[in-house]
Amino acid sequence: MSNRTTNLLVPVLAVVLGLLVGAIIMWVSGYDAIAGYAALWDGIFGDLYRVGETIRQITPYILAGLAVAFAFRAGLFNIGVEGQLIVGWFAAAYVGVAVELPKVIHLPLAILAAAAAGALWGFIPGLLKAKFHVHEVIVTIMMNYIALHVVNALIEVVTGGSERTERIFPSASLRSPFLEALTDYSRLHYGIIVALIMVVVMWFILDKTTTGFELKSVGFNQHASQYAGMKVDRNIILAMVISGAFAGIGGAMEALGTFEYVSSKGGFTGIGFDGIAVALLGMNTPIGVVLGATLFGSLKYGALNMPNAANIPVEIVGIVTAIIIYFVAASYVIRLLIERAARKKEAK
Amino acid sequence: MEYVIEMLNIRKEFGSFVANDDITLQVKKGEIHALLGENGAGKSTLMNVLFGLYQPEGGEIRVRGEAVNITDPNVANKLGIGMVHQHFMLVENFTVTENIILGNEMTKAGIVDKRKASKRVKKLSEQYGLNVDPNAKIEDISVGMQQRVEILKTLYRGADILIFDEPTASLTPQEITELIQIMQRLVQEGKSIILITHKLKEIMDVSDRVTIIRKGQGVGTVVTAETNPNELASLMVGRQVEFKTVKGEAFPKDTVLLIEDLTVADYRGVEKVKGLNLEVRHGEIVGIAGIDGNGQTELIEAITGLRKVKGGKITISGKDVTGKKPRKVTEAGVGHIPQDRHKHGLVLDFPIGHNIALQTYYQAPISKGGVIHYEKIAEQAKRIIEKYDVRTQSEATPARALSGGNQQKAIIGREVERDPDLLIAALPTRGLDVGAIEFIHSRLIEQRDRGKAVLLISFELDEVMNVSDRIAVIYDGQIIDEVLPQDTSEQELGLLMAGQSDRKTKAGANEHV
Amino acid sequence: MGLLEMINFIVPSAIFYAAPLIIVALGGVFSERSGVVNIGLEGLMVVGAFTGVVFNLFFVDVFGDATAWVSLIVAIIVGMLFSLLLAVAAVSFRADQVVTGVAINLLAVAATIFLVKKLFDKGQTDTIAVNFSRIDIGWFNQIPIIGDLYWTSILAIVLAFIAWGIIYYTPFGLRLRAVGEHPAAADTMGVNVTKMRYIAVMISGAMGGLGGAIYAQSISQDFGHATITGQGFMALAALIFGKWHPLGAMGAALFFGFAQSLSIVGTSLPFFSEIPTVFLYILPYVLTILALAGFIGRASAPKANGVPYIKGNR
Amino acid sequence: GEEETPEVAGDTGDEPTEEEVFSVAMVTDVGGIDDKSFNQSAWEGIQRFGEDNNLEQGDGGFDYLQSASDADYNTNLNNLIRRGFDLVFGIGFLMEGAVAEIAQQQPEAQLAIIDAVVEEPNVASVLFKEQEGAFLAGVAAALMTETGKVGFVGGMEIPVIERFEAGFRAGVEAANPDVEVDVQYTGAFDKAELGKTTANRMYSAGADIIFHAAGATGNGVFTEAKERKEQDPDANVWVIGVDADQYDQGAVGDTNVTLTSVLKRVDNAVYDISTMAMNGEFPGGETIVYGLEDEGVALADSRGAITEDVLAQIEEFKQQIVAGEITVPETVE
Ligand SMILES: Nc1ncnc2c1ncn2[C@@H]1O[C@H](COP(=O)(O)OP(=O)(O)OP(=O)(O)O)[C@@H](O)[C@H]1O
Ligand SMILES: Nc1ncnc2c1ncn2[C@@H]1O[C@H](COP(=O)(O)OP(=O)(O)OP(=O)(O)O)[C@@H](O)[C@H]1O
Ligand SMILES: [Mg+2]
Ligand SMILES: [Mg+2]
Repeated sequence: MSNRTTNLLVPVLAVVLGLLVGAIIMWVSGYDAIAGYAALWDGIFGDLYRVGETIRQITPYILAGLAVAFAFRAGLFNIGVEGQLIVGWFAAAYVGVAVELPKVIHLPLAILAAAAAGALWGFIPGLLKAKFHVHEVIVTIMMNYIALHVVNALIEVVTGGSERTERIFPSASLRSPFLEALTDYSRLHYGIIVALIMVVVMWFILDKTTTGFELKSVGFNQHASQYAGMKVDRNIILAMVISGAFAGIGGAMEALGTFEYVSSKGGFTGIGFDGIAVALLGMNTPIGVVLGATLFGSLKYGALNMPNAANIPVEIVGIVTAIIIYFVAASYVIRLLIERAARKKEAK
Repeated sequence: MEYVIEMLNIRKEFGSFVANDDITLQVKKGEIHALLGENGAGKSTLMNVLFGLYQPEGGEIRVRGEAVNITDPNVANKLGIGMVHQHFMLVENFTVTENIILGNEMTKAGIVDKRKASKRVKKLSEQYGLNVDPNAKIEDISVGMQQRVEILKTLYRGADILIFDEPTASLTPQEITELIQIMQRLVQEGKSIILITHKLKEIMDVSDRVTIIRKGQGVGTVVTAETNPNELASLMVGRQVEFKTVKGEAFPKDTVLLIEDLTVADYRGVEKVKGLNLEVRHGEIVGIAGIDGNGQTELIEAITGLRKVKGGKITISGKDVTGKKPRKVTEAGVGHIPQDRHKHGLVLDFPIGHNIALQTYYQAPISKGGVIHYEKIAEQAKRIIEKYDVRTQSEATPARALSGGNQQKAIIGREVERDPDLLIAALPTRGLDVGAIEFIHSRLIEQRDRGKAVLLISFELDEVMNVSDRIAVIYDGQIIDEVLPQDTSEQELGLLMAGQSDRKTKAGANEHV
Repeated sequence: MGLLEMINFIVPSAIFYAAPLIIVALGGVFSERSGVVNIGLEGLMVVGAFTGVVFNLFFVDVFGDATAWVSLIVAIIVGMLFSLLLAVAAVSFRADQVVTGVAINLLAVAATIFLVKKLFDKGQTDTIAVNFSRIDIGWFNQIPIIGDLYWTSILAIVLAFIAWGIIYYTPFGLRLRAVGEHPAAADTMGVNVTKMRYIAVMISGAMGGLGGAIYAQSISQDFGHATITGQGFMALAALIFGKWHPLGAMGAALFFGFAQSLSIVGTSLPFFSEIPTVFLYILPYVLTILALAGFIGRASAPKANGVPYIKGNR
Repeated sequence: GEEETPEVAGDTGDEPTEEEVFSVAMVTDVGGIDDKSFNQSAWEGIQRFGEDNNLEQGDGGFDYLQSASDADYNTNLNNLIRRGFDLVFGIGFLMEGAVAEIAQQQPEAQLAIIDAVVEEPNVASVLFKEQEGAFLAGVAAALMTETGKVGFVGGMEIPVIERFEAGFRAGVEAANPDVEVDVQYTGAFDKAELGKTTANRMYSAGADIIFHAAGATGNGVFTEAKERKEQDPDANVWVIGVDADQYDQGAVGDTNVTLTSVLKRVDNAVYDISTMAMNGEFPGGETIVYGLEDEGVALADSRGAITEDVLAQIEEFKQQIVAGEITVPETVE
C-alpha cells in the first residue's frame, strides 16, 4: 500500500473510530445513536442555512489553526492564539465602529488593525523567548488572561461604560446580502475568502520564500541555523508575530462577520485552544489546517442540532471530537493496522 | 568450545534495505577482534544486534557455546556482554557515578547510597587504571574521560565481552595510546574485545584477528599477524587500492587570515583563547595541532562569528571581521566544516539537498527577491552529491538517514563548492573510513593547489603531518610553536602538544608576522 | 489594612490559592521528567474535580465528615485511570504528546459535563455538604501569619518535599530523570523506559485528580463548566516556571498565589485604589512575565521531553 | 396573535403546530437552565406557563436550547422558530445582537429579550430594576450589620452588575449613612477562588454582611462565610444571594449564612409576556420594565435571619419606592 493512501486513510479511520465510540456511548446511555448522527448530519448539511453557518464556523478555526501551525513549523508552541484572537477581535470591531470610510479602505483597515493587534500580542512572547529565553508557553498563557481583562476594560472605555460596542458600520462588514440570501439568512460572510487567502499566504511564506526556509531551519536546529548565518532571534520573533497576525485576523472574522461587534467576555472563546487541535490534525500544513478546521467546525456547529432535533447533549460531539484527535495523534497504531491488513491482502 | 561469541549468518533488514546479509563473526576468548568496513557497511548494526538493540531477521548467536536469544540489552548484560557505543550513552547532567550505577543502584533505606557507590567506582577505575573522578558531571569532562565512563559502566556490570564501536574516532593521540593500554590490560584480565575502527594502524597494533564486512556482507576473517594495511584496505573496498595522500609542494602567497592576540571565553566565561596570534596565507594548509580543550573550539567559533570575541583582532583578506555575524564572515570568503556535524553541520530533519544549500539558499540563483526556488536547490544538490560521491537514495532523503561518512561528504561538498578563500576544516575525517578520509584530504589539498588557504584543526597526528604544510601547535589558548611537518617527528610534535616546548619561552614573542 | 494584617492575610491566602496548583504541577514534574509532555493537566484536574464532587454528594451519608477525604482517594484513582489514555498514546502508540494532551482536555470537559447531565439531569451539580475548611486547632491558629491554614495546603507542601526526595534521592528518581534525559542510555542500562513513563504519567494523573478534587471541595463546592477554567494551564506554567523541579514548581505556584492575593488586597491600599481595576486583574500575569524575563531566565526542559522513544533510533 | 401560526422562511418539515395551542421556547446563554440564576428562573417561568396551559415539553409545547458559545445564539433562536414555536425568548443581554438580527430576518416570528432592549416591531424587551431589589438588600444589610461595615462583591463591571451595586449603596446610605460599604469587583463570573479570597479580605477587614452579584465567583463568597461559620458557630458572617433564592447554598450543618437573596423574577416576566402573547396582546416593539411594584424584583424569604422590625422598615422603604417617593439610581455617581 502506498504511503499517500495510508496518509489519507489514517484520518478517515480516526474519524470512523471516533464516531463509533460516540455511537456506543450514546447507545449505552440510552440515546438513539442513529437519530443522533442523523441530527448531526442534518445540523451540518441539513439545508442551505446550516451549510452557510457551518462554513461561517469553520472560518475562524482555519485562522486559529494557521496561527498555531505556523509557530509550530518554527519550533514554537503558541498557546496564546486565544489571546491574540481576542485582541484582534477588539481591534477590528473598534476600527469598525470608530470611523466610517469607503468600504475599500474601511474593511481592509479593520482587518489590518486586527492583524496588527494579534501580531503585537505575539511579538511580546517572541521577544522574551529570543532575548531572555523565556519559555513561550508560559508567557502566551499569561498573555491570554491579560488579553481577556484588557479587552473587557477597553470595551468599557470606548463605549463609556457599556459591555458591548455598537454594531460596526456596514463599510467595515464582511457580511454580504448576497451570501445571506444564498444561504437563507445564515451569517455566512466573506471571511471564508479571507481565511483561504491566508492559507495561501502561509503556504507561500513557508514553501516559496527564503524566510520560510529560515523559519523551518530554525525550527529544526537553531545551532545549525546560526552556523548558516541565519538570525535565529529575528526568526523566532518573526514567527510569533506572523502567527499572532493570523490569530488576530481570526478575531476580525468574528468582529466583522459573525457578530459585527465585540462584547465583554466572561471567559475565553475556546477558538484559540481548538486551533491547537486543528493545526495538529492538519499536521501543521496549510491544506491540512483547512481540512482540520472543516472537520472541527462542522462537528462543532452540527452538534447544536443534536439537542434540538434528537434531545442528545451537545457534549457527545465534544467526546467524539476528542477521540478523533486522540486517534490522529496515535496514528502510529492505525498505520500498523493498515499495513497489517495490506500485507494480509498481498499474502492472499 | 574456544569461541566466546559466535554470530552465524546474521541477517538484519531495515525495511527493504539489508544492512547485514549473512554475516558470520567468531570471537575467541581473550582476543581483541577487529571489525572493519566502509562507512555504512553494517558494523554498528551487527554490534547492535549482538547487544540486543536490534532483532536479527536471520542467523544464530552463541555465547560461550550456548545458543542464545538476545531480546534486549538486559539480556546482553546478563550474558556479560558490554558495549561502548559510538555515540556515548551517557546522561549529560548526571555524575559519573550516577551514570554507572543507573539500573542497578545500591541503596540504604530506599535512598541511593552515592558514597558507597562512588567508592566502588573509584576502586574499579583504579583497578583498570582509568582514574576517572566518580563525582564529576559528564558535561564537564573530556570526551576521553566520558569514554572511560562508558567502559566502567560495562565493567561495573561484570561484562567480560566488550564491544567498542569506533572508540578512537573522537580521541586525541594521547587518549588513544592510553585506551590501547587499557584494552590490553582488559584482555590480560581475561576479557574479550570486539573493536570497530577505521584506522588500519590501530588494527595492526592491537588486534589479534580482523573480520571484514563489505556493503553488509561478510568478506572473511584474517589473522592480523599474517596481513598488512593494504591487504585489509583492498578487502574492505573489494578492489586493489593504495590509500596514500599525494601532495606536491606548497607555494604560499599573501595573507588571508590574520589573527592578532585574540582572547575568547567559553560558555562559562572562562578564557580559553589567551592572546593568540596566527596567520594563514593563500596556497597553504596550516594545521592546528593540539590536545582537545586547548582552545581550538573557541578559536574556530570566534573566527566564524559563532562566539563573542573578548579581545584582539581577526582580519580576512585585509577585511576586519572581529565580532562580525557568521554570515558576514562567510561572505568575507570563509568556508567552515564544523567539528560537530550533527549540532552545527546539518539540519538532520531537512532533506540532504536542503542541507547542501544551507549556505547559499538566500542567494541567486536559488533565491531571487525573497522567493526561493527549490528546483534550483535540487539541481545543485544532485551535482554535489554526484561530484562528492555522497551515498544516498536521493537529494530528498533526510540527512538523518545518511551514514556519518556520507553526511560529512555532503558538508565538505557544500563548503568547498563555494570556493572560499579560507577553508576551515575542523576534525573533517572523524569517524570516516580510509577511503572517505583519502577523498577528503585530496579535496583539501586541491583547494590549496588552487591557491586557496586552508586551516585544518585535528587531534590526529598523522592527519596533521600528512596534510599540513605548516603546523601551529596550540596549547592553553596560545600558539606556542610553529613547525614544518617534514622536519618534525610525531614524538616531538606530541611533546609540543603536551606543552613541553623548549622554545616555549619565545612563545609569547613569536610575532612572526 | 496595616502592613502586618496584610502579610497576615496575603501569606495564608497565597498558600491556599497555590495548594491545588502545587499538587497538579508536581504531577506534571513527574510526567515531564520522564519525557512525556503533559498539556493534559487541565483535563486531569477537571476529572478530579468532577469525581471529588460527585462522590462527595453521593456518599456523604456513608462517610460523614470523612467524605471529603475519601473523595480525594477516589479522585486519585480515577485520575490515574484517565491518565492511562495519555500514557498509552504517548508511550505505546508514539503519539504526538501535545495533540494527545489537547484531546485529553477536550475529552475531560465533554465527558464530565455529559455525565453530570446524565446523573443530575442539569448542567452542574448541587453544592456539597462536607468540604475542606480551615484547620481548627486552638494553638495552631494562634501562630501568626501561617495560623490561618488548611490541611490541604499542608498536604501540598509536604507532597512537594516528598516529590523532591523521590526524584533526587531514590533509584526510582534516578531512573525517571535518566529516561527523560536520554532514554536510549537508560534502556541500555536495563531501565524499562516504557514502564517508567507509564508510572510517571499515572502519577501525574493521580496528582491531577487530587488537585482537582481539592480545588472543587475547598473552593467551588460544586462542579460545572465554570469550575475548572485554566487552573491546569496555570499549573503547567508553574511547572515550567519552576524549571521542572518539585520545589521550583511549588515556589512558582506560591508566587502566583502571592500575586493573586496581592491583586485582591490591592484595592485596600491607598496607591492601588487610585488606578483602574483592570491593572489589578492583570497584575498576577504581568508579575509572572516580569519575574521570568527579569531573573528566572532560561528554563531548560528534560532533553527527551516530548520525544517518543523508539529502540535503536538516533 | 394565535390565529396566524408563523410562516417561517425555509421551515424545516417538522409537523405544523395545531392552531389553538400556543407554544413557547427559550434560548439560554452558556449558563444553562440550572445556573441558579436568570436562565434557571426563566425556564421555571416557561415550565409554569406550560403546566397552566397543559403543554408538553417539545415541539408545539414548550422547550429550551442551551448555547455553547456566543456564536450559537442565532442558530438556536433560528432552530426554535423553525420548529414553529409561537414565541421565543432570548435570555440575557448577551443575546441582544442575535435577537435583533433574527427579528429582522424573520418578521413573522415573535421574539422577546431579557435584560436588553431591541427596537424591532416583533420583539418585546424586558428590563428589571435590579437596583430596587439591591436597594432593599442594602437596607437589610445596613440595619443588620453589627460591625457597621458591609461588602459588595461584583463579577465583571457591566451595567447590570453596576445597577446592583448602585442600588445596594443607595439602600445602605438611606438606612444608615454611617455604615461603610466595601466594594470590590473580581473581573470574572467563573473564578470561585477570587470570590473566596475577596470575601476573606472583607470579613477580615470587619465586614459582617456581603452581597454578591458575581455568578459562580459568588460560590467562593458562600464558601468563605460557611468556613468561618464552621470554625466558630457564633461567628457573625452573612451572605446576600442574587437572582435566585440561594438559601440552599448557605447551609452549614443546621445553621445557614444566607441572610436573604435579591430575587430577579425572570420567571414572572416570562410568564406574563407568554400569557399576553397567547391572548393576542404580544407587546411587540415595547420595552417592559419590571420592578418592586410588579414583583419583578424582590427580597427572598430570610427564614428568620432578618428581625421583624427590620423587615418592617424594609417594607416601608419598599412602599416609598413603589409610591415613587424614592427613585433608586441605576449607576454609582
Ligand atoms: N535504524 C536504521 N534505519 C534504517 N537504516 C539504517 C538504520 N541503521 C542503520 N541503517 C543503515 O544500515 C547501513 C549500515 O549502518 P551501520 O551503522 O551499521 O554502518 P557502519 O558500518 O556502522 O557505518 P560507520 O562506519 O559509518 O559507523 C547504513 O547504510 C545505514 O544507513
Ligand atoms: N532512523 C534512522 N533512519 C535511517 N538511518 C538511520 C536511522 N538511525 C540511524 N541511522 C543510520 O544508522 C547508522 C548508524 O548510525 P550512526 O550515527 O552510528 O551512523 P554512523 O555512520 O556511525 O555516523 P557516525 O560515524 O558519524 O556516528 C548510520 O548510517 C545512520 O545514518
Ligand atoms: Mg557505526
Ligand atoms: Mg561512524
